[in-house]
Amino acid sequence: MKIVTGFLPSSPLNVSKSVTVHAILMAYTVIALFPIIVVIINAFKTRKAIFNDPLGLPDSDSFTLAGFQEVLLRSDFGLYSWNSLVVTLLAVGLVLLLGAMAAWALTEYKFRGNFLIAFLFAMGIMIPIRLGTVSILSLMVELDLANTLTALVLVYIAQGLPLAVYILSEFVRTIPKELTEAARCDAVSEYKIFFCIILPLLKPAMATVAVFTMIPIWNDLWFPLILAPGEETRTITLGVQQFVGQYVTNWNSVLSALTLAIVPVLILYTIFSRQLIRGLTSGAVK
Amino acid sequence: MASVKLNNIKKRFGDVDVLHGIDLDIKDGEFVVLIGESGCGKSTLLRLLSGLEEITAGDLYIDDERVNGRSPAKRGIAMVFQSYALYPHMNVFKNMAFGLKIAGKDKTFVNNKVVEAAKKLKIDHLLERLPRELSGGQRQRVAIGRAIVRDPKVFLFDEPLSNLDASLRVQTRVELGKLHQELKATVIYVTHDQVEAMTLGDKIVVMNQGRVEQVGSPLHLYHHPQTQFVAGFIGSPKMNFLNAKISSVGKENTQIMLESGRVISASIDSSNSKAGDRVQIGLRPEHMSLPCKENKIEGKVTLVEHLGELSYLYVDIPKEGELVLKIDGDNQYKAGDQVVFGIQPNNLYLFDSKGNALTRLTTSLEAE
Amino acid sequence: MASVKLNNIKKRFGDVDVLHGIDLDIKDGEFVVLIGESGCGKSTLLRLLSGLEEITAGDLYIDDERVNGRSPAKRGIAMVFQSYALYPHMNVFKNMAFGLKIAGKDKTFVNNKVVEAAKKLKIDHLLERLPRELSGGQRQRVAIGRAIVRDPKVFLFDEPLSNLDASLRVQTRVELGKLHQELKATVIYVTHDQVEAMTLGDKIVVMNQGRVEQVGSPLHLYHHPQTQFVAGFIGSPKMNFLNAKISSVGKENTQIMLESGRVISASIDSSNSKAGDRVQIGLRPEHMSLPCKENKIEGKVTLVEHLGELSYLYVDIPKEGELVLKIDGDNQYKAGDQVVFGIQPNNLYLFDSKGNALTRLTTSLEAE
Amino acid sequence: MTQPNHPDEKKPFPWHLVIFLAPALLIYVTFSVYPLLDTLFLSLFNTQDGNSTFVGLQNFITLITDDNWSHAFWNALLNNFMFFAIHMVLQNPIGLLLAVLLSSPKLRLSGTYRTLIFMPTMLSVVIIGFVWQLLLSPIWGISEEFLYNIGLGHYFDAWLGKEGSALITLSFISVWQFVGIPMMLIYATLLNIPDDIVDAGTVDGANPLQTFWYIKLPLILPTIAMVSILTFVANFNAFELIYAVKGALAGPNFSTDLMGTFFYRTFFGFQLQQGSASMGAAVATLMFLIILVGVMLFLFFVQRRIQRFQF
Amino acid sequence: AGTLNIESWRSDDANIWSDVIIPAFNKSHPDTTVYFTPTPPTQYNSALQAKLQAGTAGDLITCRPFDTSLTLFTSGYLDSLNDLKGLTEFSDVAKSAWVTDDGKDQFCLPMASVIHGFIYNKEIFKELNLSVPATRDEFFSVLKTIKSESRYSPLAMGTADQWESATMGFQNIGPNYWKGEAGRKALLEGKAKLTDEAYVNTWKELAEWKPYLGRGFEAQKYSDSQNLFTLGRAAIYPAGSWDIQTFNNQADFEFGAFPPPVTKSGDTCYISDHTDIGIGINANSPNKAAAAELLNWMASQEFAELFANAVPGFFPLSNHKIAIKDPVAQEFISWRDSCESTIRNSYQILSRGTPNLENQLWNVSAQVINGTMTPEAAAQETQNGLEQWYAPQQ
Ligand SMILES: Nc1ncnc2c1ncn2[C@@H]1O[C@H](COP(=O)(O)OP(=O)(O)OP(=O)(O)O)[C@@H](O)[C@H]1O
Ligand SMILES: Nc1ncnc2c1ncn2[C@@H]1O[C@H](COP(=O)(O)OP(=O)(O)OP(=O)(O)O)[C@@H](O)[C@H]1O
Ligand SMILES: [Mg+2]
Ligand SMILES: [Mg+2]
Repeated sequence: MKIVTGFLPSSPLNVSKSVTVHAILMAYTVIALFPIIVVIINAFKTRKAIFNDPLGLPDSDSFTLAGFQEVLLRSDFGLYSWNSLVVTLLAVGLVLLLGAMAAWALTEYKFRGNFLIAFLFAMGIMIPIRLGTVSILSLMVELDLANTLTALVLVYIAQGLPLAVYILSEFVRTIPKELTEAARCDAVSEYKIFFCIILPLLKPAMATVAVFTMIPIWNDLWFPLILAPGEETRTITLGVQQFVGQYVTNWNSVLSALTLAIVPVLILYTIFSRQLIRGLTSGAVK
Repeated sequence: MASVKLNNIKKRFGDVDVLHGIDLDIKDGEFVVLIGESGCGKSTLLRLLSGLEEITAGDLYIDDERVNGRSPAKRGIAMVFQSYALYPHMNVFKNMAFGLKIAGKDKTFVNNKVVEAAKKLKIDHLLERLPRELSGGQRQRVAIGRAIVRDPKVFLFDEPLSNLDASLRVQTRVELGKLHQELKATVIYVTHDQVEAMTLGDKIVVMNQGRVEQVGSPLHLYHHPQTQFVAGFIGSPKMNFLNAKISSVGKENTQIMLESGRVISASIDSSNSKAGDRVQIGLRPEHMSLPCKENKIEGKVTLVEHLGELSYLYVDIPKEGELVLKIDGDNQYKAGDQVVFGIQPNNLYLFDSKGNALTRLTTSLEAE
Repeated sequence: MASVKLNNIKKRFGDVDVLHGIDLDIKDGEFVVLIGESGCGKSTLLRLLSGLEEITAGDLYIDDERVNGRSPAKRGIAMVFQSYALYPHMNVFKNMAFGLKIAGKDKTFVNNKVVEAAKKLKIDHLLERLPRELSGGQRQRVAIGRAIVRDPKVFLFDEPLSNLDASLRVQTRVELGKLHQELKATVIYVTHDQVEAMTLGDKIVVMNQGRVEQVGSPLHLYHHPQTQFVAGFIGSPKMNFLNAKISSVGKENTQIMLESGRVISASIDSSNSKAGDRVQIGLRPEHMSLPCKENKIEGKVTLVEHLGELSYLYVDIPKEGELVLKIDGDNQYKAGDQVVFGIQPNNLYLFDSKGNALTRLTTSLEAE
Repeated sequence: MTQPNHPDEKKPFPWHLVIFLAPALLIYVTFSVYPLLDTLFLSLFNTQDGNSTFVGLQNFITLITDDNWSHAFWNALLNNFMFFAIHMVLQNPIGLLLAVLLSSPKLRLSGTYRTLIFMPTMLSVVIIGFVWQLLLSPIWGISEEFLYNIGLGHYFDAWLGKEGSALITLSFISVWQFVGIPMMLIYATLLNIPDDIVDAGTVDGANPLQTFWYIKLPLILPTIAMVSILTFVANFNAFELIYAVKGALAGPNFSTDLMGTFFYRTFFGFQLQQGSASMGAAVATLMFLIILVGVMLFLFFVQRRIQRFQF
Repeated sequence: AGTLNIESWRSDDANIWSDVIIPAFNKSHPDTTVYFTPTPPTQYNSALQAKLQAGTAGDLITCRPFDTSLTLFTSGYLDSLNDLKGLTEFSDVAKSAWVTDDGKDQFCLPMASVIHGFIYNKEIFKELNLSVPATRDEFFSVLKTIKSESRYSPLAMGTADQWESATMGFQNIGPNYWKGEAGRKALLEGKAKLTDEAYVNTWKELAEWKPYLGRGFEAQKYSDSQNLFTLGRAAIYPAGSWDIQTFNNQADFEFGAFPPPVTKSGDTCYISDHTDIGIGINANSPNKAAAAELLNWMASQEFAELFANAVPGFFPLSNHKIAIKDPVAQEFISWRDSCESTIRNSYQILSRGTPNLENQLWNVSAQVINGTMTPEAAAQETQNGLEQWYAPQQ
């Protein structure tokens, strides 16, 4: 997208048009951010101030870090974040890798059962994996994986794969087949073709998949609760949820916890967001 | 370098026969151009040669070895695609080195090979660039470079110039010609640009709907097309065709009557035909001369295109149709002018109702 | 139909000046071709004319009315895009009818208009098809049809043929020429194909980096390029250039010394220069004759391209460089041959060190 | 495309196929397909009182005919349709509007807007639910004060607590959170429409509104269709937000009960109510069927009529 | 020896366990490591059930009273505690929430009960010159006075979470109508119906609360109510004794408590003294010996005193005499002497079937207060529900 105009477009018609566009977008941005900002502002205020002047900025009277202290002292926020990070990154990474491999195999090679497998993956987009919770749990117990982060990672991979395979397959189709043929003429093995040529080209699509896979994983409450509720394996969302339950009336702690939980996801998002639009516009999800 | 031999090669996709038995002998070091209309099977043939597509029937020999079932990697071929198919995430060096690296070649060896090829192609200053930072012509050269470094026995080119703009196409074509002289490689080259075919090919294979229509040197095809299809394909602007009837047959000279009743004579052997046979006359735009003696035809100019040193005259001949004339640029014709022009009997082409050419008398020059 | 007048038109994008003051007078019914290298601002100029882009400075008149701020719809122009820009979701009829429908025109009126235009363009049997079901040439005609139905005062074409393959390009070019004769519309046509420019334009505007380099009729530009840039742009293959020095000046004849020390004479007025000035000689490939009398040059053939009725000879001249010769097809030169050729003094071009042409003596034919 | 095979040389076993597919397939089948099938299978049994007996379709019959169950089931289904309808009416048009505005040519800061508007989509329902309860809480009074400031104070009510408005309010919150997804997808499609086509419309005399209506909209219709189907699937799987805000009882008086919460209560039980794995599985199976039928109907009636366009 | 994990829904108590109770236990049992791993109350049942089915639940299970835990026992997830010697410290009444219907098996050790009543802001009462109401009329006139002052909400309660309506409302004031245990038993035996006057009147009184609740009470959640009260914005809070602990932490004013008012002064008063928390041993625990040791310790005087004072408002159920230091908690427990105790009437047996009485009570009580259902309709609906599956009521 080229940005070419000077600061103000020259014709009055354009000015009023662009002012309107900005006004609407700005308004919606406020709507989108307002609640989040309220949370963050109030996280730095005393409990009384939160109630008496919810929209006010913290001033010298009302400013306090008590909430954050409480959160950081009373719960192992560092550990929770680490667990979440490990689970999310591992799961997203593997979803991307395995999803790309499967998508490649399903679109590049014709073999018996090709359609069936593709269909099986497609069904997964429709059914929430949560319906199978009890079986999953028993399975994890049998595999001796209960209360481990591995269990979470495995389930999240299973949960993320269908969409990843779908999006990546669409994208693999847009890669000119001459590229792979050129490589085959160059005597490149099928594995090297995938890892040296296809995988690097899938980057923008992977960013899209990464964002769409990451959101539900990072924010999931359910499986951490069922599969890994132990103190050692607790994820940040679960931690926050328990904190909310525990300090339900201690709003500045709760708000601090929420604020702390927002930060990492925003960081992850900014990492991927640049590629996201590229991925979207290059035809993966259309 | 290697010879290539195709023996009754066939290809079918599902229910559709795409190639109906192609026979072809390509000598070591020869530059063979495959030419034909879109969809006639040129790319398919190339893909069969490369091993990217399976041969349905027939035998393919490279250097007298039957290679039908062999994988692309083991055939000693290199292919340059119409779209170049450069790996977009690798820079020029890596693009060219990839095949060698994969083959486990030693690093300095790879380096030397790539740099040498890059120098030859004058792209050694671009080695660090990514494909998207290159112009069309540069990409094209990288694609060729990638093929060269592997020292293939046979080069396969699939319309390598069709994505370039006109002036770059001319320039790259010349470079390709020189490169071939230098490398002395066996080249099989697909195009549907007849100028490329004429200028580059030692031998041109004209294909038509999955069959080989004619094989021969460029000039041979120009002077002795076996069929009307080939005649129409070779030469630019296209040969003009007019409906006619043979009015008198002869071994050295044939009289032909046009639709309008005009009779013209041609140095063509029509001893196998008989008077009254329907034929098509072929007239090359460049063969019609305005100050004329024989075979006079008159008509009205509908459009003049001036190209500087030459002009195209579009002339409407009453009751016959429209002809294109290619004449000298030093003229002052304009639309609406009445013109009379003629054509020498030995410049005429004649095709019977099945599109087969009647034998032209050979002049000494065209002999080869 | 309408006249178009550009008065010192400028365009800047952000910090970049793209057009530096374009003056142009286009008469009613004239076919003007804008030609120039990629990125020189042709499309930008067209977009300014159409109103799609705002004019930074200067005045634009259509039919003597200043239209600078006017919206595209109200300028009475129609534009044909390089990509055709057909609405992919509308069939041919709807594509052509869209502008009229938006203008609130009566249904039967729209119908008649579209059918009439479609007949003229021979696409009346395609009206129900979607763009993607059309071939390149057909799409191109639909795009033109969409422009025609609106009875615009001025047609703007942005490289309308560049997406077609070679033979279709020739054919469509001819049709466009005829269409212009028929409609007598004012046409502004962008291309970077010089053959199109030469054959179609009543007037050619050669642009170079956002400036107009020269305006004139095709033949005038061919014979009297004002600059080396124009000379190199017009003519195919490109004019050959050799470095030289003026060895003696004259009003009717100039002696020039090449790098190798050879001296040749040219019918050029060099009275404004002095002996010893560095110049570039321009030699058109088609002007060099092999059986020669004057200005002999010898060299070695490095490559011959046979195109049937003519051949290109690539000749290496020791110490000078490589020249391209366009000679008759009836020849038997091959790479390695030694050749001697010459060029008539009145066929030479001369450019000073700034690239400006020295005045050539005019022959009667080139007068116009 | 086919990997060329070579009849003359022995065709090697396609190990690469196995290596590419097996890991994904293995994990997916083990941890998703199998548990889901296992659960759906359960719906044919009765697991009450600790031992399970095969009962055929009895659970489904109970679910649809028995007053105790059917009432809740139809209520949840109806609410779910309502929830979906509100998303279709609000989320997608708003997403469309934002996408169109974002894609206006030469818009400054469009990247910033895009990122910020997508923000709520990134956050967990725990956060979203909590925040909106605070904002809408009559006790905290932010919304009330806001409405007073724009002169609409007397319209304020405890929306989340009223039977008539709770579901609608929750739908709004959900729309607020997820509007980023249609926005992004439609925005990407809009970016893919070649400028030329829009320019051609402008030259043809179409004003921006007409350009949108006649040219852009038909071209993004396939994306809108895809977004609709994603919305449908997501809405019929929705659970978290209701659960976070209203609890599993989906009050007041089940007015916010969706298939998801209904399933949860049935499967896991709630407070003193015992969960029933088999009845829960039956609900899950019905959810699955509803989604499947919905998707099929959509593919059959809508998708078939929508063409994708190559530019 | 070994490690013990305790499953609990009491996330509020997490700090107390880790700071007070576990260290105390470790003094006498240094080589047993104990983790208190609570799940938020709303998810406790489902999460626990899933974990038990999969065998990943902790060694000790905190027991909800009656059927929820009974099902766990009959499904084999809980061990019988008949041999646990600590059980002797508890009365049969205390144990009644965690025995099988036939009385043969005890599966959880009683931990604590909670008492319902009202907590009031003493400063507001002083400011408005109010005295603590003993009868219903006094109660409503107090409410009326506060409302006319209009600076404070008279009652801090919302219906958004529903359970408050049933628990803090219906079960709080109800025993005075249905005469405690007598009424509860009658219902169980089918001698009384929910459509009886006693129940209808309970709901009628609840309906009368509506004008005295805060604006927007329909969207007011439990925590909102707590905040309203602790921030001094509401005068009276229908309470469970467990709230004392929160209020101690957060209210910066003095507060007191009074039992649910009676019809006229001198009437016997009835209170809900509900056996709320028990603790049992996971049948699949690998560490039952240590678990049993912990349970025995939890039956001790030491634990009772620690727990009662650490978590004021949870009253130990053991027979030990303990001193409760918190004045408000003392007030609550003192009602055990002045009034008749009973437990919540929907908990034993009556929530076994479908529809579930407890869930119905939540729903209808909230609706009655919201004004979307009449008391009569509420009575009819719950009675109908009960009649569908409960034989004695059919
Ligand atoms: N994989 C395939 N499956 C089915 N038919 C095919 C396949 N590949 C090519 N064809 C068909 O085979 C015929 C020849 O195609 P091919 O690509 O060889 O033509 P071409 O001569 O290269 O044309 P062009 O000049 O347009 O590149 C066409 O009719 C095409 O539709
Ligand atoms: N919207 C724009 N913003 C900034 N620069 C632009 C914009 N449009 C064109 N330019 C610049 O203006 C110059 C002229 O572009 P223009 O498209 O007019 O070239 P052109 O002559 O049409 O080239 P081509 O033959 O490749 O189509 C180029 O350098 C281009 O990069
Ligand atoms: Mg091809
Ligand atoms: Mg352009």
